[in-house]
Amino acid sequence: MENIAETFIEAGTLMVVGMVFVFAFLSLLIVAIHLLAKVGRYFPDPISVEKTPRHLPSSSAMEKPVPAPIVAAITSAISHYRKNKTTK
Amino acid sequence: MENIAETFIEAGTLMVVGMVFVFAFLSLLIVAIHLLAKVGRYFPDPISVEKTPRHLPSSSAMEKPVPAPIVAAITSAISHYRKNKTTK
Amino acid sequence: MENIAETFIEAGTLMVVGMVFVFAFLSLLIVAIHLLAKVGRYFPDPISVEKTPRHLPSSSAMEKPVPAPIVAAITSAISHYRKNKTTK
Amino acid sequence: MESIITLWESTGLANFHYQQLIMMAVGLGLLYLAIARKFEPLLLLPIGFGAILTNIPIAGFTEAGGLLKYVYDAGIDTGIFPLLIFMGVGAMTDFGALIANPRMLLLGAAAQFGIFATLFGAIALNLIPGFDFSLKDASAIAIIGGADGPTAIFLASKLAPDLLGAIAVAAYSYMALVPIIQPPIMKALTNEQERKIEMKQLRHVNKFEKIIFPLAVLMMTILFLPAATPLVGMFCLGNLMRECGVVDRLSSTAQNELINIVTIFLGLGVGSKLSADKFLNAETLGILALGAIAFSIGTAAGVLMAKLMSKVSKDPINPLVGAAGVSAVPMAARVVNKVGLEANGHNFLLMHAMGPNVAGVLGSAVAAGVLLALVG
Amino acid sequence: MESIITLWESTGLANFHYQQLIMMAVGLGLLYLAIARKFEPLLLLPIGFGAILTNIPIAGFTEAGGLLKYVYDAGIDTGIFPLLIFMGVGAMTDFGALIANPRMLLLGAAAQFGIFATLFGAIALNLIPGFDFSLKDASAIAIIGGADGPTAIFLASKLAPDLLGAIAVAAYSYMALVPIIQPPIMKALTNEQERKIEMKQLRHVNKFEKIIFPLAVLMMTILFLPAATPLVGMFCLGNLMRECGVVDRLSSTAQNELINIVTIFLGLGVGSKLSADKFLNAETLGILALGAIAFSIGTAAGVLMAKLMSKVSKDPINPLVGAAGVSAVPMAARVVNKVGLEANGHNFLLMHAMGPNVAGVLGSAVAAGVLLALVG
Amino acid sequence: MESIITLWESTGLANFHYQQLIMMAVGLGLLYLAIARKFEPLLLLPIGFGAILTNIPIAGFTEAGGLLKYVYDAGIDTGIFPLLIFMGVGAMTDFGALIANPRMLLLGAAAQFGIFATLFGAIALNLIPGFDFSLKDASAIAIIGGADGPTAIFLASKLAPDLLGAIAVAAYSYMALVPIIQPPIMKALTNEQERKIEMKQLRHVNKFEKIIFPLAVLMMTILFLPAATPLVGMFCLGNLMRECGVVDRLSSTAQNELINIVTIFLGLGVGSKLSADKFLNAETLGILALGAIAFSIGTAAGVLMAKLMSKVSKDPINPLVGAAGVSAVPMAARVVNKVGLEANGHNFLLMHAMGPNVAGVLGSAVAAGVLLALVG
Ligand code: NA
Ligand code: NA
Ligand code: NA
Repeated sequence: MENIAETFIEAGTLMVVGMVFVFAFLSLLIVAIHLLAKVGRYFPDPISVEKTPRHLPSSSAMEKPVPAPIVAAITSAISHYRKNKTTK
Repeated sequence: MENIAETFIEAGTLMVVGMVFVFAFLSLLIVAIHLLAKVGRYFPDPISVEKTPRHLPSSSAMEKPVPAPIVAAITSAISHYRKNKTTK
Repeated sequence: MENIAETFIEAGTLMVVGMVFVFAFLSLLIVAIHLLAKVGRYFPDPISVEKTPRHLPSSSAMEKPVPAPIVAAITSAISHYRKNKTTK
Repeated sequence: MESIITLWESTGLANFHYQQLIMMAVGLGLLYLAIARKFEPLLLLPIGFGAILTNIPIAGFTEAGGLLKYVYDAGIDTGIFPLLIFMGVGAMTDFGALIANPRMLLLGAAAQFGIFATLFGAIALNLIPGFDFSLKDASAIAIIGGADGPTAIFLASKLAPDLLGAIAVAAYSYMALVPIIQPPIMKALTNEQERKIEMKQLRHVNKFEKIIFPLAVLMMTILFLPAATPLVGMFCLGNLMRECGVVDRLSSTAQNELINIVTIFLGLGVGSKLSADKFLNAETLGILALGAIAFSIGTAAGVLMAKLMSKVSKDPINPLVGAAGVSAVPMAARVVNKVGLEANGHNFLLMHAMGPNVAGVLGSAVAAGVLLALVG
Repeated sequence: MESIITLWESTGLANFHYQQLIMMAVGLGLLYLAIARKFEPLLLLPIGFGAILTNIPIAGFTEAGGLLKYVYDAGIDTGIFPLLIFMGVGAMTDFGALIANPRMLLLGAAAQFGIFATLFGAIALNLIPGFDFSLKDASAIAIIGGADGPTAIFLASKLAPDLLGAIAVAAYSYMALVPIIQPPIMKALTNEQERKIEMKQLRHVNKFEKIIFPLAVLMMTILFLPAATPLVGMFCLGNLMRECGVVDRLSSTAQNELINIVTIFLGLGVGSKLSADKFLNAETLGILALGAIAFSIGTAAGVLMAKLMSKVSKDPINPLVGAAGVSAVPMAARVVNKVGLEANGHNFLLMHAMGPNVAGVLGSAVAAGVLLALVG
Repeated sequence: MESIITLWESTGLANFHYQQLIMMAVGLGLLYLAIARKFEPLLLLPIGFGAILTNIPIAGFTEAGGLLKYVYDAGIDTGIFPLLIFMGVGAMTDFGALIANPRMLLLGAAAQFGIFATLFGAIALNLIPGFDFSLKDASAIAIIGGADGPTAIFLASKLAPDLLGAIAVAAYSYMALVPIIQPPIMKALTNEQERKIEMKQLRHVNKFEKIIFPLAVLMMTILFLPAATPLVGMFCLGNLMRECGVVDRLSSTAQNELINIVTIFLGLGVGSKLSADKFLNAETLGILALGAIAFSIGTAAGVLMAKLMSKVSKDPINPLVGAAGVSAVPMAARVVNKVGLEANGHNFLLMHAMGPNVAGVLGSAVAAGVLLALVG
């Protein structure tokens, strides 16, 4: 039983040390993220070209013109599929 | 020549035993499939949402369930295209 | 220093032999490609079926009627793709 | 005649041990959970199938030259498969919600109490005759409370390979059971008023912040806990590939084809540990019981921490989001959302729960590192 | 000067043996068949290319540290590559037609007579001086009659690795030649009237049946023939992933990227066995001859079995579908369809032939298991 | 208390050597170049990340059982990863422009002077105390001038594994710097008039020619330089899969998923060679300096050769295209196009530069073969 008592103490120590460490680590990470946010303000996202049409009044998912490359992708997908249909 | 005769006998035995086994095995599988079909009646396919339009009067080729491989081909083509847009 | 002198000679020899070899090899390849071009004339590309409609006056990629199930496939593929964009 | 005897002696019928039959039933049970109940099917289906293959008499799948032995030795014993899964998961993870509201990390920390309390519990089980868990065993079992499959497999392969099968099965099963295990605990520890709390909309997070974040996490892990760097490092590599925007083809492969391939083999390899002699014993029952306790304690700790934070915070915090701290991404966050909606039909907590949810992944990786450093 | 001599001594010109030239011509021949004739190009192209690389003097592709040696040792000697191919093929296979009409399994059984008759034939060849096939060799050769590439490679790697190159080349070549080998035999054994027979439309098969089917096949294999479980098990895993509907991303990877990657390496690895000393001998000629015989006997046995069944069956059976029992999926089924259409322009036998076709895959896997159990 | 000490002793803080910090800074620097400057990000990102992981104290990524050691041993020490990359690059390469104008091969030959001159330079560096490059070392360093990453890694892994990290980093860095290194040299060696030269449109190239081309290249390499057949062979296999039209699914996998997977691991494996003891020394500085010289000499040699050819050719040749002979596909060709456009707004040299560009790939593979044959 001595042995078990010892292991209990070890397990208890592990529990305390482990939880303290996890909290300390993630708390430090909170600090780091706050710093990151401050630095981040000086590196704003580049203004994306894609977002412009969003503001057009009549836009809906259906009316968005399908980008030509997607049309090409679909075309090639279909021919690709036809080619592969006979493959084992 | 003795040796060959012996091997012949072995080969012949293998032929008989093998064919019998193959037939026995696959015959048992026939039985199993018949059983499966009987059990299967109690587990009908869930009524798929996609299939509902089939019953509409105007059904045409458009409503035929699209073969999975075509969907897969196109899906993968589109994502493939997007992946490759920036590719070396 | 002797040793270095020797290595220098080795390096110099490597340089000469290497460049001569590279030139000889690639020059031979030039000859081979010229031969290939001559032989290639007897194996013209098969006239592709897809190219025929190109010569028709009204044909454009858009006007070829897309089979209905494929249209359905594309629709479902795109919605499938959109669905999967956010999936784990 | 001789042939027929040889053939008979090479049938399964002539060689079955009843334990193998039981283990095959376990494998079929896992397949049932995966297919009919949709419990973590990506893992439980190959694990269940691997369990069946492993227990086939004579076939020798896990003996020298057997397929599953190759898979286990190459990918699990080395730790490569869970690390690649972690890279893929990193490439799938959006830390935006966490960066926008970093306090949520505390919830991810609190929920790890499930791990450390279970460690204590596993040692306590030794008081019952028939159990003899070493500290390494107990640590490997406790990590089930981290609710993170690859972390559990990685740690178990290092600390207690013999228990790996039971640990992995428990981890994935309870992850799948999150929608059943968590809600009662969440409701018991909160009142209707608390569950109705709506949270402030999250701020927009820069691409810059998202790129630096995985590097910052890695740097901190290097400074304070190198033992966790295999897990955290591969996770951050995946996340960096995702966010940096210049290697999209690598990121896409990491979160699709590569992770799919590895998942199949990881599952089969884990299944190869579900052999009768390693699974059919009291320890497995202990592990399953401890796993359920671990999940429950982790959930409770997260919710209680959220209640505490709610009291000292100026911005409102719905204590339900604490339950997402156990990780089990994204299931736990969805459960939070659902329970939140039950209390308040306009309260969409999903994005808010994603913060503690991914924090839980980091938290359990850190906890695994602590265990490796102190026990391994 | 010395450099030039060294360089000359390291050219191919200074080191060629004429046998290597012959083997390169064989490799080029395989490339020709693959590219110009479209004969099983997915396998014959990498095999042909591997054959060329293997026979390059000095380069050492198959010596210690050589690329092809790594490939062979890691993937073929271990059996991993053919098993993964089998998993992918399982994920591509729809057993619907077979489940709807299970009697077709008898055709898949009958066609395996090609295997066992050839085994006998291979032993008979020993009567000719210069041939000395052991029972293991004969078994590995006979499996060509199974018309299934991965099964042939798997069995050959276990029973007769030295013959693997010739066996794999024969198997894939004859599979590609199915449209030339089979029709004369089919026409010789049937009359116009029989070929015109139309068959009843197949019933609808449940998702439930499709999910349970691979598990049932696996269970039967476990009970009666564990030696076949590597092949059948991986095949059923692939099929289960396909049908269960909850792991579509794994199924898709198994039948696309994973099988493609493995196919490249499998082909190269098989090609590495096409070295002069192992290929340029009488045994190879014997193997090629025996392979052709195996295919022919298998086809004939399938057709005759179908004729027999047609007589005792109340539903009509077109005896042509018996030819599909050799497997060679889906080529043999297409050949059946074509020959059927020649006799009756309205007779579409494709779906009916898919039943015996996939039954042939199971049949040859079972036959391989029997050989492994009795000879291996 | 003891636990806390153990924990402290297992932190990075307690175990850092300052050289490891420097190497991590190098790794971060590579990440910066990859992400912010888009310098060959597909390789430099995993290399940089690998460098960081490698230098983490205690974590043991490159020790027995460490992830990066497995990766390096399995893929780089064996040469498998660079060869697979080469197969993928072959599947991405269109030789049409070169077949249409085969004289461009001479430019690809001339640019290899960068390699051999640098070999001489590396030996010359031995005159400076602190440098002691063997002929093998010098050869491995010189191949940087080939401007081809996989070739450099393959050769370095065979001739000078200890220098592999520095060589790979130099190769990819200078490949990324092509738009900065090349234009001044190109402009210094040509006059405005020459840069304005427009070239004749390229003829159409048959599918037949494109299919036979990789086989012809392979055959010549077999005859004259078997030592180069691993590189050239895998490259030609990829190209044949691309052009033959019958194995599109293999070709697609080779140039997408497979190359992506291998790229991640190749980068990590190369990064594992960026450990302090192998990188932080005078030799690395020497390698970086020699690499820059190699690129410059290669560029100059290409341009001068093009000027020479322009004089003896009846069809006009713009000497700028000679710069593309160093390979660095397709960056060098784009640089040529850009510099050409600056001189003549209607002069699109891109397609004309693709000929020497892909010729440069063959040229450096041949040069690598010569070095392997004579020095290896
Ligand atoms: Na967790
Ligand atoms: Na078969
Ligand atoms: Na080059």
